[in-house]
Amino acid sequence: MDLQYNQEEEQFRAEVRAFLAGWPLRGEEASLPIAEQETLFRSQAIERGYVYRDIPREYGGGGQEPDVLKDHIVRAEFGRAGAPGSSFLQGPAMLAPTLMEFGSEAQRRRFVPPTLREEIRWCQGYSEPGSGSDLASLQCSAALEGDDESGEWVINGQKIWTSNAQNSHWLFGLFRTETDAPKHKGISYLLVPLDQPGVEVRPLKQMTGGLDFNEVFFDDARTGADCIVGERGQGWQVSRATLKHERNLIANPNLMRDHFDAVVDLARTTLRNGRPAILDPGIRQRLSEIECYVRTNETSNLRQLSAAARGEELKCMLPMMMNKLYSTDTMQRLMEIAYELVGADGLLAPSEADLAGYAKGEGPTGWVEQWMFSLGPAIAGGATNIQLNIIGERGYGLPRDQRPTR
Amino acid sequence: MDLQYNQEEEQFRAEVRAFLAGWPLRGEEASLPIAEQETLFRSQAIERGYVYRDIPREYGGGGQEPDVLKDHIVRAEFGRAGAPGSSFLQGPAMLAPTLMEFGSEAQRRRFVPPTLREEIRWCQGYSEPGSGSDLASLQCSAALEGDDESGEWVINGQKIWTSNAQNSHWLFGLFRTETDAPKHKGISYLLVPLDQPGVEVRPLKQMTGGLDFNEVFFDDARTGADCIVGERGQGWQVSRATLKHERNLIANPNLMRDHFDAVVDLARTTLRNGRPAILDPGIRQRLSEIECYVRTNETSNLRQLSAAARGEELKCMLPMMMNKLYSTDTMQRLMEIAYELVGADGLLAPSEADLAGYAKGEGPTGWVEQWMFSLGPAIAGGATNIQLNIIGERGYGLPRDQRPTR
Amino acid sequence: MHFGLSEEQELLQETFRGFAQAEFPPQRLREVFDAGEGHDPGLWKGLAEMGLTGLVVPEAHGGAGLEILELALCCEVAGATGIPGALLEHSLACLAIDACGDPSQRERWLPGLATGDVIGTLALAEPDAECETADPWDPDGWQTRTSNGTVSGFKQYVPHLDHAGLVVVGLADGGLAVVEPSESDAASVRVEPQDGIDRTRPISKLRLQGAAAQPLPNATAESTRRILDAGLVGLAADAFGAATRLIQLSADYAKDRKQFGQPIAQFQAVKHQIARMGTEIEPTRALLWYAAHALDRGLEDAGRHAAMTKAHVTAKSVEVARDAVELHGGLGFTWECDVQLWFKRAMFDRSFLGTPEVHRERIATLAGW
Amino acid sequence: MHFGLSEEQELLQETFRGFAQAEFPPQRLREVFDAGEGHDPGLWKGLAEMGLTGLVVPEAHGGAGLEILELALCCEVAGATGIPGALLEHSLACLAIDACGDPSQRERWLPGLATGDVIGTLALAEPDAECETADPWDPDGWQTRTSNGTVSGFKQYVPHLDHAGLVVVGLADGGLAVVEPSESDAASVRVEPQDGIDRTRPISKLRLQGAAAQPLPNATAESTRRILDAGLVGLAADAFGAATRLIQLSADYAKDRKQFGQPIAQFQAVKHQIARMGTEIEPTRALLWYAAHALDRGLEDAGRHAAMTKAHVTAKSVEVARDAVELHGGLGFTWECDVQLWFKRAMFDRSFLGTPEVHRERIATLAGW
Repeated sequence: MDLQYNQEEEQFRAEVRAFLAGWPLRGEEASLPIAEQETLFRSQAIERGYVYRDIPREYGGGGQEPDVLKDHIVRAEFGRAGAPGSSFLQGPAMLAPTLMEFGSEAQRRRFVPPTLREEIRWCQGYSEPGSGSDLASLQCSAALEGDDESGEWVINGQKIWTSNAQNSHWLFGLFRTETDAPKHKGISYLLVPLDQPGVEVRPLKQMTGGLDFNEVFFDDARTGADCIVGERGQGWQVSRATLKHERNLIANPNLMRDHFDAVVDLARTTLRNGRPAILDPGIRQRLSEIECYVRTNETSNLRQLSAAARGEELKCMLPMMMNKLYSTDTMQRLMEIAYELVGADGLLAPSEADLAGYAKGEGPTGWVEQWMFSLGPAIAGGATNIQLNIIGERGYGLPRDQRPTR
Repeated sequence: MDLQYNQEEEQFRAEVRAFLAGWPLRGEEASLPIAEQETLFRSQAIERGYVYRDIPREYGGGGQEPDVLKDHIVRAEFGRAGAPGSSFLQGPAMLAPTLMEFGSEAQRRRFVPPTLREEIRWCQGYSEPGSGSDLASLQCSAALEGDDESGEWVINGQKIWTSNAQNSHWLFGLFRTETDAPKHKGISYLLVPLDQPGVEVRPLKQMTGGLDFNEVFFDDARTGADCIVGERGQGWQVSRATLKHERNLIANPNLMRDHFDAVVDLARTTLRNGRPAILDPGIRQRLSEIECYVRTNETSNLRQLSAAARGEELKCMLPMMMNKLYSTDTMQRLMEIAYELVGADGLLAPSEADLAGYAKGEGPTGWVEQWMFSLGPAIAGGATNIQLNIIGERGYGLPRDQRPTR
Repeated sequence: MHFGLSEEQELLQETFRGFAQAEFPPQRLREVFDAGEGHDPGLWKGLAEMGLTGLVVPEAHGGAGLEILELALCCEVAGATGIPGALLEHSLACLAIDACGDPSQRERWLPGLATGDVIGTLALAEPDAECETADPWDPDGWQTRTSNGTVSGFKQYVPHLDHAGLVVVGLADGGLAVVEPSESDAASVRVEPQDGIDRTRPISKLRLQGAAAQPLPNATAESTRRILDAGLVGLAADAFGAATRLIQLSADYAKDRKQFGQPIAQFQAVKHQIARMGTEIEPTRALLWYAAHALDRGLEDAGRHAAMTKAHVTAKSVEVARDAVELHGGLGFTWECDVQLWFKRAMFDRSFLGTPEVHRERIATLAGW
Repeated sequence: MHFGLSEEQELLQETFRGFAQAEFPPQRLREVFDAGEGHDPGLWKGLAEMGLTGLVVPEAHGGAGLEILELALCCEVAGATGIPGALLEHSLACLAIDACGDPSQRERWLPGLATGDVIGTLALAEPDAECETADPWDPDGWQTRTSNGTVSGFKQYVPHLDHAGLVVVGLADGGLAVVEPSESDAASVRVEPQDGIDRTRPISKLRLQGAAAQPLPNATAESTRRILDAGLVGLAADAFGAATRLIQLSADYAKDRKQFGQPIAQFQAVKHQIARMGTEIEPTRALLWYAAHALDRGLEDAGRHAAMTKAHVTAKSVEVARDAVELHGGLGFTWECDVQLWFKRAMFDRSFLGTPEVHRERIATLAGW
């Protein structure tokens, strides 16, 4: 155990901090629209090798050797400064690493640079109405017309839960291309432009009132024969790599800490039996227990990061499998307290402001929204029961479910 | 809704109370050993028709028309007076009703009267080491030597979890008699005398230190060919009737109320953060919630009783299925608080006194014992998962588990 | 002794359920929900024709002369069918006037309420009460006062105010007064809509500044407490109905939805979750009946039982609602899925007239703990 | 930055685990458990030969000079293998003498403790403390006092007293004194065995009436708090080890036990329960490491982390233990089944040095809530 960073790492951190002194922008640049300011600053950060660090320069990345700890330092320092670093958008965060691992040279050159510059925005098309936890049963089809080089995929069917589809140019996702193959082997990973007559995007309103998701309908939609990532029928394996990135996003420990601190503040300012709720012994017991979960999540993530930096992930496979369940359970426990503390204002619906983005709850209706939304992660990205199966089967070697078909 | 008893019922209650003025016994009778006093008083109560009410007089019972409400009044009044009424022993409580329903005339005459007088004491032999929740897979065998009238069953195998076997004269239970039949159809319900060379009873110590259960080993043990209840291969159906009685015992709401009141007293006399725990807002919240469970259990039992009295059990099949799960869950929640309140004394083992009978926890070690023991009912008489299957399948029409063999 | 419903009571539920299902299918419910009006004239007329608007009004004043148990049974049906409307609030207003009004007041208002021509509601909770109670429905915190036939005060979470012709207002001493809003007194009776969670039961703030009002002379802190307690039982019954519907929706979905080549109900995790939802809810039916009956008969423990029933059934219903969303997967999280209609109904029932936490503390206090 | 164990630390665990498994199979454990002695001379000798009795004793005094992290790692192995003995209490006594004794005291006691020739323990908790704390390990409640080289007071829950040659006794001001019980002072040092829940860790009451004692001159309330905090982390590590063993026992049993023609692990309810048990425990390994490291480096939040780790890991371990009993069915409820050995180990770890409830309140207070 050595929680001190070594000299090289501290040196690196100092450099990053010096660079971040340039954010927010000053002078003329400060009068640009905020989106342009972010693009400008991020391109400088890429240039310095801080952002998209692992992606080579010829594809628009930082061109650095992989280094988990430096990644961590950059994330921490950019977070502290509120500066635009590596984007959490699905293009840069999920598709770009996938193309770097599985894409052809032509695909990388064509798509990765504009994706990192956010000139092409992406959404993810995995789930279908009939295929949720059993994703491999998906039916949205793509048939190749013409040959492998100049032909086109013709796409029919429907995707659902596509975040940001209304703001995206392209969709990456899974399509059934081999109708005779066993279900996992008939799937290919395709890139599909959304701005075409055969594609319709419909927003899907959540019960909170928010509009984070969409349905996407394909009716003889088309994409180039060269827009397949990996081989035909290999889409399942390709997508597993992408999902890994998504799971890591969900388990972000800093977000949980921010929420925890905010609930403690709520308990300070809310009365219970005539005293601040933070003085109520029952609330104190529960908040203490939840902070133990929060702190466990933080330290376990740090442990996994450290293991990854040394190539020793095998030493912490069990806690890695548990990250998502652990963090979603903890968030739900936390939000139960927030919803209780809000009291009678639980009668109020979330406001427009509460629904914008991933804002933390501010005011009672924000907490109501957060409490409702805390159900979402337990459903998304692999439902709780699927997570429990994975932990039981891969973690503890228990047998797989009996199923009528396999 | 009418929670008043009608005139006839109140009249009946008054008669019962007048009779109960005779307990405890007075004069010379008061100097008899307590067991003899109980036997004496109970025989008078049977004579009056208060105890074993439904069983005809020629079989040693009270010889009354079935009347759920009068049963309830008798139970309540005998309970209030601490007088010996219908026994909870397995012979009178489970075997006698089973024989009245399924036994031959000869069996009833031979066994029911001495069972009610507790001259024959019984234990129950259902579970086997390899057959717990899957009871129908039991292997303990009985083979008929000779003919149906003068022959004998020869028994080999093992039973487990037989309460009171060390104090019993006979065992009633399930044995595999039809080796070629499907598993549920190969079982018969036999009565077996324990005082014979082929039977060995070994006490089974619980983790609490208590000795409530036994193993019973059969090595060419024997019982008469006429000691089968019902037909060969019908044991499964016969046993379901007996189990119904057992489930009702487990869900006794009065016992739960007594425990609840005792935990409230414990909270009054235990300090927490320098004040009586009963004043701790967190403890108050939890006790209030648990009392809602306790009160739900009480009112739901009263509803079921009332429906049964009118022959309208069909109106409350769902809550009837849920009784056992509801009460075991509630007891576990309650005992969690007791264990918490005991604090550092949780380091102490249950004493001999704590382990004697079904005593309520008195003193800290009694609560530790109760807390450990509250796991027992969740395991016994059909484990929680079995209960959930029954509720899901029979209560909500959900499909049965996939199983490799059926 | 009979712990159960009479044939008439069972028939009342069946009739109401049959009406609601026939006249108000989920599609109509959805329309009202999306519009956020919370009132459907045709539905209200139907309730009036069945006698439900006058359910608890004495027969002498044109009502059915029934009790809180029957009200709770109807609330259960309303919760299960999800119908919008002021049935509970209206009935509580009737109970208040009947219990606390003088003969002329009863004669004046009850017949119109009984026929449903006038819709009644209650304005009780106050914002920013000066006393340090966390429960805005606790009369000890109310500041609203009457003076010379007028009332002044600030109320919030007032349901169905847009359509109510009669408002029972809670006063500082726990008394009650009646305000009949009309267009002419827009200055003294100001309504500010709040964005409520359950769009079938819209809520508003109500600012009274010298509004014409008639105090109910027999209203005391104790009689007001009894009206509130009847409301607690009604909300619990509504939540019970909502929860049973959510369980049924979940069971139906689990039988229908296939993943990995079989209905998801076949997976033990799903089957057991539904069984647990049912087990939390079904047995509480008896708790509800008892609580309503105890109020009707004025049993000693009636107030504590009302608190127990409200705290327990509404809290468990919200837990069941969350489970129902999770069982429906992503679909359950959408506006389109019917689960949200009952989810939000359960949320309203949980928070209105005091949260489970407030009532659990009251349960403890009333037990002398 | 390295959040993880060094190769030496991993080797320490492996070596200890290998020794414990080989020299102390479950059958030997069962013998010690049934005898209720809690001490096995051969095992203790083996620990001494591996250097574990002197783990935290400085090298200058014949020890290994290691820290609380290494102590916690060894406690984890002890918990997982279930071995009896005073390893933790003995090590805490070493820490106390090293931190609070003067040079001659260190020189006098530490070598014998390091070799294991003398077994050390601690007498801290007092019964019926006059102050109204519910935590008998809170030094504010202690009444034991020294006078002219003697000590008088009444202690309880003193582990392994029968075999201890040196007892570190907590004093009224949070200070510490050393008592060396011998047969000659039976009148001033009276031992009353208590019937402890974990028969591998027997406990006693200790009545001191003018017993010969040497105060540790550098002991203060703060230094005593640090010894207690090390104990909290050691107990949490022991409970973590016990829980991992209980999860493994449950998984093995579920794979082996057949009902309805298949291993019960095939049923989702069983599989998911085991997965949940694991998920409550496995991630806390990092919390444990951090808490031990924070004590070793004297980090500002070390005390609060010790409380968090003790409260959380021991509470979750007892929950896991209950699940393990349930998963084993009736068998799990028997004395014969090995589950009870670790169940009771988890119970001891939960209650000794303060329950989770006590430490959760402390977590809140230390955060300034």
